[in-house]
Amino acid sequence: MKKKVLAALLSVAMVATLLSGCGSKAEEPAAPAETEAPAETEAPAENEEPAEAPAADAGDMSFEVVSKGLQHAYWQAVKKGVENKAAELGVTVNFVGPDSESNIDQQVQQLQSALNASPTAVGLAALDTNSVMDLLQQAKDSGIPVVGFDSGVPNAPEGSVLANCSTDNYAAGALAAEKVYEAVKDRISGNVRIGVVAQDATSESVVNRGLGFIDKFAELAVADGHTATVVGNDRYISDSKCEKTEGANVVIDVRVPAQVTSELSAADATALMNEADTIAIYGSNEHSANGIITANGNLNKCGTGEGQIVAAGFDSGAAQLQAVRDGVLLGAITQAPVAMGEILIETLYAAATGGTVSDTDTGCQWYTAENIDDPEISQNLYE
Amino acid sequence: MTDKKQGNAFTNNPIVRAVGVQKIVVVIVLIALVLFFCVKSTSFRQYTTILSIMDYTYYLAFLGMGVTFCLITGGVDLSIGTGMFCYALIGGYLINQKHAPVIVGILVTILCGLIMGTINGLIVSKGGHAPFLATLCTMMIARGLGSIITGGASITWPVAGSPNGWTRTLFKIDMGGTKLPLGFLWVLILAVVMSIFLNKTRPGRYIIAIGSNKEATRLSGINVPVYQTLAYVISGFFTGLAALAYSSAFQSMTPGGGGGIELNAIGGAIIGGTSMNGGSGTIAGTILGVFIMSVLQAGLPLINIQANWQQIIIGVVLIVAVYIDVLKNKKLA
Amino acid sequence: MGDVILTMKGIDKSFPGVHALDHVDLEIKKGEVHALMGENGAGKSTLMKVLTGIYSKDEGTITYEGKEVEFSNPREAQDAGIVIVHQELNMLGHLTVAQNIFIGREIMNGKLIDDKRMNEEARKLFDQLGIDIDPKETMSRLTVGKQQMCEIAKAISHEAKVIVFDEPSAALTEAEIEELFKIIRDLRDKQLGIVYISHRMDEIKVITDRVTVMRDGGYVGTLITKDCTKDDIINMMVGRVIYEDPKTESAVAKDAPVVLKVEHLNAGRMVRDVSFELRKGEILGFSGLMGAGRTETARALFGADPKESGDVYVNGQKVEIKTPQDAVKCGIGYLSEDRKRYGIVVAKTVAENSTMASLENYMKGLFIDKKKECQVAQEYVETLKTKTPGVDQLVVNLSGGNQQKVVIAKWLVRNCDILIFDEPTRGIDVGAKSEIYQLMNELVAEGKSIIMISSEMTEILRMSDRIVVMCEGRKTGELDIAEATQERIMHAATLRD
Amino acid sequence: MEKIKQNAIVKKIGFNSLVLLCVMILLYIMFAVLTPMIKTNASFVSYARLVSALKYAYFLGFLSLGVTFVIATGGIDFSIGPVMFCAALISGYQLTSRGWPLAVCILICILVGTAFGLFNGVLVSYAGLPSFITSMASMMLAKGLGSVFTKTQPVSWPQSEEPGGWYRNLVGIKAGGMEIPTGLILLIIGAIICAIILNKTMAGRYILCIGSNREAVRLSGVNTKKWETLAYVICGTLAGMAALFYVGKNTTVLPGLGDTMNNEAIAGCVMGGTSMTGGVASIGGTLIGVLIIALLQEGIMAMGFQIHYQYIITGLIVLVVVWADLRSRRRRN
Repeated sequence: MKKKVLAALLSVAMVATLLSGCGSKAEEPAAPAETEAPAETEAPAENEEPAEAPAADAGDMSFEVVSKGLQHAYWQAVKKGVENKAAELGVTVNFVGPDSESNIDQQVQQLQSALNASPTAVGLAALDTNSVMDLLQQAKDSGIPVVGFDSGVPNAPEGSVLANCSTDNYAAGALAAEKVYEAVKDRISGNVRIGVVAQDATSESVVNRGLGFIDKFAELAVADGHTATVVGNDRYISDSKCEKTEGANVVIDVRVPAQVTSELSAADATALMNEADTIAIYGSNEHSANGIITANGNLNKCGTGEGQIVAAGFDSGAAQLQAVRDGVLLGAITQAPVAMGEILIETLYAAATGGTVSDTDTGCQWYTAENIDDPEISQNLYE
Repeated sequence: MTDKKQGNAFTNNPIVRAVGVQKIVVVIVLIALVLFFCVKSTSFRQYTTILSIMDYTYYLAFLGMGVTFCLITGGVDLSIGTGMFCYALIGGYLINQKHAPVIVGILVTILCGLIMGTINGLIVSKGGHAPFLATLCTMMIARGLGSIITGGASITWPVAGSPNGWTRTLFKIDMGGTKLPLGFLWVLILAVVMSIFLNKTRPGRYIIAIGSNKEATRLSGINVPVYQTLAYVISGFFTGLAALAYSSAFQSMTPGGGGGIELNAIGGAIIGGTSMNGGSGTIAGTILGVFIMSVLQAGLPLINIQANWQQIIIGVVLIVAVYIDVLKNKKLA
Repeated sequence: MGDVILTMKGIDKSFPGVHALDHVDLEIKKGEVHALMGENGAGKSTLMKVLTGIYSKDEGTITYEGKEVEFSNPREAQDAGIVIVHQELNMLGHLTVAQNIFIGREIMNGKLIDDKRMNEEARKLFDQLGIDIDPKETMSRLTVGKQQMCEIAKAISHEAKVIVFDEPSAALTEAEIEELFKIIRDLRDKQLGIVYISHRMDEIKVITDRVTVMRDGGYVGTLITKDCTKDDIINMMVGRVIYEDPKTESAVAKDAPVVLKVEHLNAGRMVRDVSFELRKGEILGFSGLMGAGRTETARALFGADPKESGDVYVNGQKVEIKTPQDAVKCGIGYLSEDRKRYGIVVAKTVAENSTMASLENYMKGLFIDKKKECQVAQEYVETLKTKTPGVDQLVVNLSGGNQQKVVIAKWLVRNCDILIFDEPTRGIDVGAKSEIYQLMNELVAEGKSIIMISSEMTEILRMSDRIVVMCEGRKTGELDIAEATQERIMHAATLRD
Repeated sequence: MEKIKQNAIVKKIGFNSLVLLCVMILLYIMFAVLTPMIKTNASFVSYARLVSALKYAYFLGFLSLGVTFVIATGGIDFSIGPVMFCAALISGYQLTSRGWPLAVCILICILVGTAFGLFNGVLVSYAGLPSFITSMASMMLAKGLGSVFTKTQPVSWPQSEEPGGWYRNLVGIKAGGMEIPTGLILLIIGAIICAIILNKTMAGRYILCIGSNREAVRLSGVNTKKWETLAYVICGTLAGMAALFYVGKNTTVLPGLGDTMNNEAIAGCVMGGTSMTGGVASIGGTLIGVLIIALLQEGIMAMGFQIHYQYIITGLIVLVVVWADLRSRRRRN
């Protein structure tokens, strides 16, 4: 029995040491100016110069930023933008995100916890607006300003979200569709298949990037006198606005793997590229684009030449940049994550200091092997 | 009692007995499966299909080989799926973020596997924990560790063509436009080595003995905890290798991912005739079983089976395989 | 017969509650086969376990090849040349014969195991022994007899100087025993010391040179085999003072109704065509040596193990007993020989164990009526005189005798009319024993019927009204208590095909 | 020490539970002290934080209570998390897409859980499959079925003001700015009912006894298979109920998820003194164990850490607790 008591106490001690242990090496910019020797890893630049004279009360300001995750290079870039700006303004920011873009419950818990910390303001990229409805109301009631980012917080209760520094995922998907359509429109004769690899059918931003592509592509095809339909994943079929025609000659085939692991998205990309009538394929985020690149590693079918499959990606990351340079991918869409992070903090700061805030669209760009090194583009690319 | 143990003419055939009935059945199922996919899908009939099957085979085969040793001792290692991701993340993090030489990244990846395997082994053999519980805990630990070290970011090992991208050619080499699944060679070599290890060396022999009758093994003067631990160390080592195979075949590893992959590997081993009760199992069987899993994984999307159905199919395959194992053991008893 | 190779002197060993060995002596010479005899529980196996280091001794000395030794594990004993061929086979079923023989000391070829040479060596061993076993065969596919031969081959391959055979013939066929004897004689001619533990009187006469008899953990004496008769040995084995007078005649009326009738029961190798009847108010003793198939018969009858064929009639009605549930419904209760594994749930209380088989009678709607449960448990604690601080005491804290009473209470609470007592007093001290006996007598007086399986001759003779004797799965005798003697029972118990 | 243990009140509550309660309070104090030290401007002590920790404990609590029954029989159920998700998806889909009445959907939700429990129970007790691998396979089935049923779409249960939003009152009722934690009341009621089932009914008695000594129970003429199956059915049913509290808190459920919940639910149960070897279970302990886990999560978040730390800590705690259990058991024998 004594052993049990001991064990119980041991667990507490363990938790304590673990937490204090991680406390010291945590990379959260708890108070960048004061921390004597933070483990400088990610962004050495930000700590080198002391922040320029911060506003009088900036040091007391703390922002909670709840993102959709941290896995993708995209989110890492947003985080970088947030941290840069925070250091510049001298405010405290706590940047958190769930384990994956499917873990709604974790995000709810994180947002709840963020509100409980009574921060000056909260930045939120909601995985699912429905699930945070009550919490937004709570934020409103307790007077904590909320600013949406990334896909923002659509349909939020009136007055709870002050502004959105968002990027229009649907429009970004549509841009990809335009570019891909441009490249393949002359090859659309008889039955053709357009493949779409999506990471999941659940996260709002991924779904919108997919739907934007599907709808735009179908629209363009129909405008040119073709007929179009969507097959594959049920969610994309039911949510796309495309007029589905029986026996259409342009088939948009959407595949979604069971889990967010690389080998499964590669399997779906392989299946799509193996279809004899596939002329184009689109991966709607870094993860899916990587799946296409992996599949092409075996199949060697991607390119712009005769009989090859035109491939397009989304976001960046080392593998994708390489693939764009090599011509495996025709191009990819990039949003402006670093800028988004910076603008988010600016907006939060403005909201906290009583300034006026307004919606911002941080936009998106199409990049190819030609313009990949343009400074305008490359500032938004990251490995 | 003796009569029951004598099979029919088929099972008593010396060749059949040397190879094992189950393996022959698995080969037949495998061939049937391949034929089925070939008939149902034109794209399955291409050379490139072999390449993508191989991509799944590499890491599953490594995981399967490792976990076979645990299964043979009568245990199991549930940490392999999550562990594989965790080690690959740590290795990749060193290469990408810390600019360590690739070789260091590789060694660290394998080392992580070895360390985790040793921890598993010690918890099971010295701590006396039930293997599934012990490895469930280390699975949780591996899951958290991978995320913490990379700060939650996913990691891509150097891509093919980049200066450090040579790791990728370890498994797939470009020979004048045709890609050759070089990794299969490593799988084969390791399978042969591990077969010899299992059947022809003392540690291998003792691992089988422990699974067959732990007490009798102890009474034969064999240091049971050492060899029991060794089984988990081997599993950890192969998980490290699987991490390399995975990261070179696919692009990115997400922190916290990899859960569920262990079921494919364990399922492969059981299909290949390794018993959940310990004492029996072969590397060749595991490789065959893993092939069934990887052919399913590559083939199901090609015949337009959506992902959610794939999970159900693999779940059912798993239950059937385990049930056959249970029936087999009942017959032996 | 040559020099003395092994001497055990004044060996004493106690387990909690049991004085297992009481200053036992044993002396083995080179080139002799030395029988070690005694009833079940006389301490033969314990003595051998002390010799090979599985148990440590409390007192006494072991002298081996002129030096005093103390082995701390079987491996050390093996290395020194003392090997035991176990009663329960220590085999690794998944490995081959040769792999089993050489486990722990494989023949190596560099870093690899040289299975080919191991097979050859094993083959040589078998040739030497004159047995035909394929060294490459998987162990679990061999018959029990062949497995035994492998154990012997393994022992010999250790370059043993002393080999202990612990009931080697129990599972063997006639032909296999012949083979075994041939081997043993060969070994004797090679000047090995052999200890042969067996119950079979005929074998002892055939194969051994000397006999040491043990009784109740004590040393009785050593005889030269050829100078004594079978009866001499039996007398030494059973010759203890019988504390209570044996029952002289059956207490059951001749016309008492038959409550249980078993016809042609078959269940595996250990239960072959067993038929018997049990009358109301009768204690039917089941006697026999270890491995006679008594427990197996009881378990098959009770539905605990599947049976192949046979009819069971309870109170004249034919019943189908496939599971213990069926048996309990028919009013049969079974008290296992292994209480801890099959009888009680040690982590539960006396009350909970008492109502285990009849919980449905102690419900108040959906809930267990704990008050009623405790009441009935208390009632039986009092009638059975169970020593426990209270009915909420965990059974694990009770002594063996009191645990047994809890199991009895379980079946009495269920109100079973037919009770099977399997070794009811095993591991129970003397005082508690007589209480259990008294209890059994009270039970039959109340009109219950009891089947009592016992390996203790005194117990059988003291309690039974009628005795069924079994040997190797068959019923080899049925004696009324009036005509039963220890000798007659022992004769029936060693009556082989 | 002995004196405390013999105290009548202590005995009634259970010494273990008391120790756990102390651990919980210690943990709370620790977080209260550490939070402001690690994160500036942060505090841990507030009603809001308490409520948010509790909300996490509701669904986890029901899962944990359920799995306590299975662990009491000496088995394990790794499918509870995905089953909870599957139940929420199927019933939520009926509620939102088909417009079925709420009451019917709540019933469906619970019945889906029951069905999975029955499936697991039959496979484990009647077919004799090992529980951990069976439940892992049915975990895959649950994930797959949930996705298939909803066509991989997320299901958002109604908001409180919408029709059919009444179920949210199960978690909490807003009354004048304060939130009444109805969930806590229901969880406690659930725990009391579970405690009654476990300790006062025939089912509970036999479930515990099976875990302690299955063979002895069988030889007492008890239908062990039936009761063992019932343990899984209870577990599944409670997982179905947990689903209601999950959606009550999180509104939206995604297909193909839920395996992380398993580990935490099992951890809560093991921490509460339920022995992995079966036979010993404490509902009160489970309840406190779950609260500790919820507290831990809230604390980690309050200090501004990523969620990953929780995995590692939970894994370590389970190892230590099980180790202590094994030690004390060994000592007793």
